[in-house]
Amino acid sequence: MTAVHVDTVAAASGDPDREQPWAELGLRADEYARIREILGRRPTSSELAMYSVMWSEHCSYKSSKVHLRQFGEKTTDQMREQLLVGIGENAGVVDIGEGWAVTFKIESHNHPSYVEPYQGAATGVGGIVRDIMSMGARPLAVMDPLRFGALDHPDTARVLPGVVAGIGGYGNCLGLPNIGGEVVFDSCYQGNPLVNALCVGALRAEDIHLAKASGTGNKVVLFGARTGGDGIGGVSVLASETFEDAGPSKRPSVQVGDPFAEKVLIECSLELYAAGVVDGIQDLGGAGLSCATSELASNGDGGMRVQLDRVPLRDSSLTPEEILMSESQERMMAIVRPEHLEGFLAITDRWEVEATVLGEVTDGDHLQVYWHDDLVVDVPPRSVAHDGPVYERPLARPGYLDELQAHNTRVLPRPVGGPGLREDLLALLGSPDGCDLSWVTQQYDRYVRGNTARAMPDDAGVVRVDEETGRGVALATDCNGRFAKLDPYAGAQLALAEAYRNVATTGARPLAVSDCLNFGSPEDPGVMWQFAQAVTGLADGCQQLGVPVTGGNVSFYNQTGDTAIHPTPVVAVLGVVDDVADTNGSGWSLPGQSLYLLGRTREELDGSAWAHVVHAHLGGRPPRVDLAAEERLAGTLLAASRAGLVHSAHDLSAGGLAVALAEGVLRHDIGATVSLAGLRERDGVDDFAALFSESTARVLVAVPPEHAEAFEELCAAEGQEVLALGTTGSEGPESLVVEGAFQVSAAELRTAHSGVIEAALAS
Amino acid sequence: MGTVIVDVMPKPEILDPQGQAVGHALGKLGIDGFTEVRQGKRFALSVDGEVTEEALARAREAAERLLSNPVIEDVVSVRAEADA
Amino acid sequence: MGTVIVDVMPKPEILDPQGQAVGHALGKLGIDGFTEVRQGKRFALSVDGEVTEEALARAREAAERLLSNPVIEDVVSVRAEADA
Amino acid sequence: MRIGVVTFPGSLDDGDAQRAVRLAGGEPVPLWHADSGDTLLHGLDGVILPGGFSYGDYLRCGAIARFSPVMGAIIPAAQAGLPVLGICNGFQVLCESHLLPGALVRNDHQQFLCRDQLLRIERTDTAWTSDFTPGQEVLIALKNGEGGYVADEATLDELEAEGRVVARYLEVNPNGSRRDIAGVSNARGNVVGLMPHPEHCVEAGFGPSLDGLPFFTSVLRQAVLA
Ligand SMILES: Nc1ncnc2c1ncn2[C@@H]1O[C@H](COP(=O)(O)OP(=O)(O)O)[C@@H](O)[C@H]1O
Ligand SMILES: [Mg+2]
Repeated sequence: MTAVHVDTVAAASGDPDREQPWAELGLRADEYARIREILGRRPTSSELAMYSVMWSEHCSYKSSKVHLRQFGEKTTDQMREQLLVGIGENAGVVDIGEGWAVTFKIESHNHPSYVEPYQGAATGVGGIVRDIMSMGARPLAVMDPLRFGALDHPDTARVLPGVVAGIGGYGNCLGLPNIGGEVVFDSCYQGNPLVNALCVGALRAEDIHLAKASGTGNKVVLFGARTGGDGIGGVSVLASETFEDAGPSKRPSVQVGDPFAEKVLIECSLELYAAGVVDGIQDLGGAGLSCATSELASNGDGGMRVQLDRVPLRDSSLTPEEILMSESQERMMAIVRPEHLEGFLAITDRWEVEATVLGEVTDGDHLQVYWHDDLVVDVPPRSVAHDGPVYERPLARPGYLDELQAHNTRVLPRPVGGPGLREDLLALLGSPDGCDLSWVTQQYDRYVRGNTARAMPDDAGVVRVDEETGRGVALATDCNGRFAKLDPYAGAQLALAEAYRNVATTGARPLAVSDCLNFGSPEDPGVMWQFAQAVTGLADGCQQLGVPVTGGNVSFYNQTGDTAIHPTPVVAVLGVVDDVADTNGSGWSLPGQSLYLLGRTREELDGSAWAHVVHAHLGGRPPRVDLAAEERLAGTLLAASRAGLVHSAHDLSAGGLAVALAEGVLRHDIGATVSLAGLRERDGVDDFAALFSESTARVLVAVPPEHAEAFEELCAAEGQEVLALGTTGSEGPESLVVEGAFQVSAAELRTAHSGVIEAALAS
Repeated sequence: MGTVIVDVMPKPEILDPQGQAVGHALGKLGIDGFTEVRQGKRFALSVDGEVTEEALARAREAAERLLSNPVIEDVVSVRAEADA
Repeated sequence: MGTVIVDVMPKPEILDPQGQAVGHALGKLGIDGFTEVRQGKRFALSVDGEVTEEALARAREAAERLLSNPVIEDVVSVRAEADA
Repeated sequence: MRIGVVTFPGSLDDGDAQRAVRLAGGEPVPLWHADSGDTLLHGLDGVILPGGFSYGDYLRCGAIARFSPVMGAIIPAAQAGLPVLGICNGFQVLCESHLLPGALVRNDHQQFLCRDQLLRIERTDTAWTSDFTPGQEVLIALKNGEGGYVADEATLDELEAEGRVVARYLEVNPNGSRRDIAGVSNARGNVVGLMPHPEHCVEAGFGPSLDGLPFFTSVLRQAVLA
């Protein structure tokens, strides 16, 4: 390889009219024209590589930006009080008190997980963990909201086991407990499974690190794994252009993760932070060095000069363009003062992590990249990292929506009598979305680090942050894509409400939100309308609940042909707990507890699990959103938990009261006897609606009998609707008894509930 | 009894963290001189009687469909085991 | 550039759950006729230049000390790779 | 009472093991994989090789860690009678080091498995199990991908005959271990390998039980007696 083939800034100026493959790289004609305008010349092929990847939908948020702005605009000063770092950094940071801060974020790795389930999911976990590390935090735990096609589809048997093994394989090896997630099956995800991953980390508030390159003369250090040709498929057109005679060498079609390298990188980075030798830090994720260098420089106050030929390579045939775009995993970039460099390198040596000084921060205002003696990139970094194109894509309410909303569940035959209700409950418990998920969750280590107070199948994961005081956080992620399909504005708020409620059931105080917005193509006005609706719904909802969105991720193009997935705005809520050892589990572990239902039940079956499982029906309007009721409910749960009145608490969601009761029985094999009479009378619903309606803002609480009176008084004082349903425990073999309707043994519930995924995969 | 041997290796362009770790460990043991180590899989498929052309064909099918993941691995060879 | 190939297989008397699982899966795919499947490891150790006797000796040492665990595995062969 | 806890690159449960030692009343002493030398283990009453994925568990679990400098010091000390407990990955390292017989292979069902596992403590005259009563049943967190204990029949018979099976799985064999073996010891009883994780069962509110604590109090009591 000789320098002759490298396209330099000088060459670009001398050869302004050379044809460039901008279209093959995914740029539009006007975008290419703008690049030429910014530079006052044609871009070099390295510059073209950088702009094309950084201006992609994935990196630039060009279609979503105009909508996402609402998250910032609707964050009030009061909401901002506990926000140490907001949207715009690698992850948001929230103050949880006593000097502690937590950072959390959720991201998607959907498409790679379809192509190669194990490695796609594994590297998805790796990427989000690096985002959390790059804030200066120690990663504490991960979660994994997953969506697959139909459980009985042959391709699900390929994707599901690989994804689960990949998440476990990477997360377990990193030593991060997995504390929750979601598993949803729906044929709308058949060709577009959703693999979202969340990571939460903790740090002392004063230790926050930012992705910022300042201080002329400070060193730019790349550390971690070597750079290979991973994830540069598209840029090979540049390579072939550069090497007219020799075709490009073969580039990997998938990225392979090395969790061991990442674990070492975590410990090494934490030691670097503790030693005070890191001024700025950025993880290398999508767009690799292009992203890290341009973002660091753009966020700083000067320029940056980088010597690209110093990048340690796994594959020596890589071209400068490819090195700039490589998405090789397990790499970080730090800004280090010259006087700290020796200390920095001593620590990376100790961990046997390769570290290379690539260049330094300059007093100029350009990002300059050299390949040996040749200048191959000379750009204003902001123009690459932050001032990309912004589109207001056309929106249109989909034409099918009126008909879909009109086609509600009133037409569906309902179960008749006790036996019918019983049968439908068993059907729900044995359905792919309602069944026992241990086949998935037992592949994840939930114990590592010894700080997990709650994990699957509790409503929220809870981890200790401070070993002295027990202070910690609770986290839940949720989304019901069927609701979002029926009404994306309400659907996003329902996802928020459910995650918020799940956090509240543990006794935690909800504090902040991250989201992963999974949608079809933004070029489809119907999808874009769904997206705009969902973002607005979420932003409005967060404002009403007083929980700021701290960051998140957008995944577009989840569609096969013209058919998009259900809009799937996955919402993660984080709450704080004073002492995690005192949190509520979701099932009762003692007989004789008084069972209460908090909240009001309306007849709301449209989009419900019942309609989906029993009738394969989707239509109508989702349950009413009542955020004021959610807030009151969370306040009640917090007060009752603090007063020590709660034995267990379980949120009502898919499958309504029937499924919540059954899950409560199954948790510790202790029965329950309940009466629906009070519910029928107060809320005017029949037994069927009482059991299967999915009205929001409801929680099933078990209260020690000696606290029953105090609990009722507390609810009254909070203005919280409360209804005594019955008691836990029953004579003889443990059973769920719904008086006057049916009885079902825990054993029969378990038979329906367990082994469903195993059986489907084995067939 | 005959045996068909199927060799599967990670594609050359794909990261092989396992092989890398082995390479490092060899260096630390003082066994050096190897510029790269890659680790793959070796399958021994037994058949009753001789290894026939037909058994080889079935092994080739097994190698493509199950024993290798074409996205990240290559089937390096499928052959009857030489008598030891 | 030369390559030394080291093949390691589980000892015949040791349970090989991976090989067993592969055997089952083949049956389900309708690829039958294999009486047993065993899964081992194949290492490719690269050297600069030709594979010398000395490189083979080093590979043999690597195979015994690190690449195999004599409690459960046998080193089946250590040899220069035949040119493809 | 000072108990060393080794950190290899890729160790994960080193912090948990240190916490368990502390909660049992001892003083945990961190040991780094690259450290070596005669004085390294001076003043230590025992050493724990914790769970995790040392060196990524590439090649074979524990195979690379076995050659680390710290093991160069631990192997002779264990042979000379220093109490050593290997948990999960640590058990694998002890087998690879030939301080314990047998080996650990991939779970028979091919998956990583995390569950609350019932065990029976079979041998209570080891350095790490003397605070249990013989036959005691305990609930311990289990999490492994390669936890299948294998050895040839002669070795298994010998282990049984000499009473060196320390713990056995009850109700469910979670990984295909021969004869339901969850842990074994050397003849002398100072070296114990255990696949389940007692260090996750030492604190109320975290983990499935408090049944793990006696493993750590046992060694501390031994040290007092010695
Ligand atoms: N759906 C969203 N909601 C809120 N913030 C978002 C969303 N999507 C992206 N962001 C924010 O935009 C910024 C850029 O996102 P991203 O490119 O994913 O960051 P990174 O490069 O670290 O992966 C981040 O601060 C992220 O939190
Ligand atoms: Mg980032």
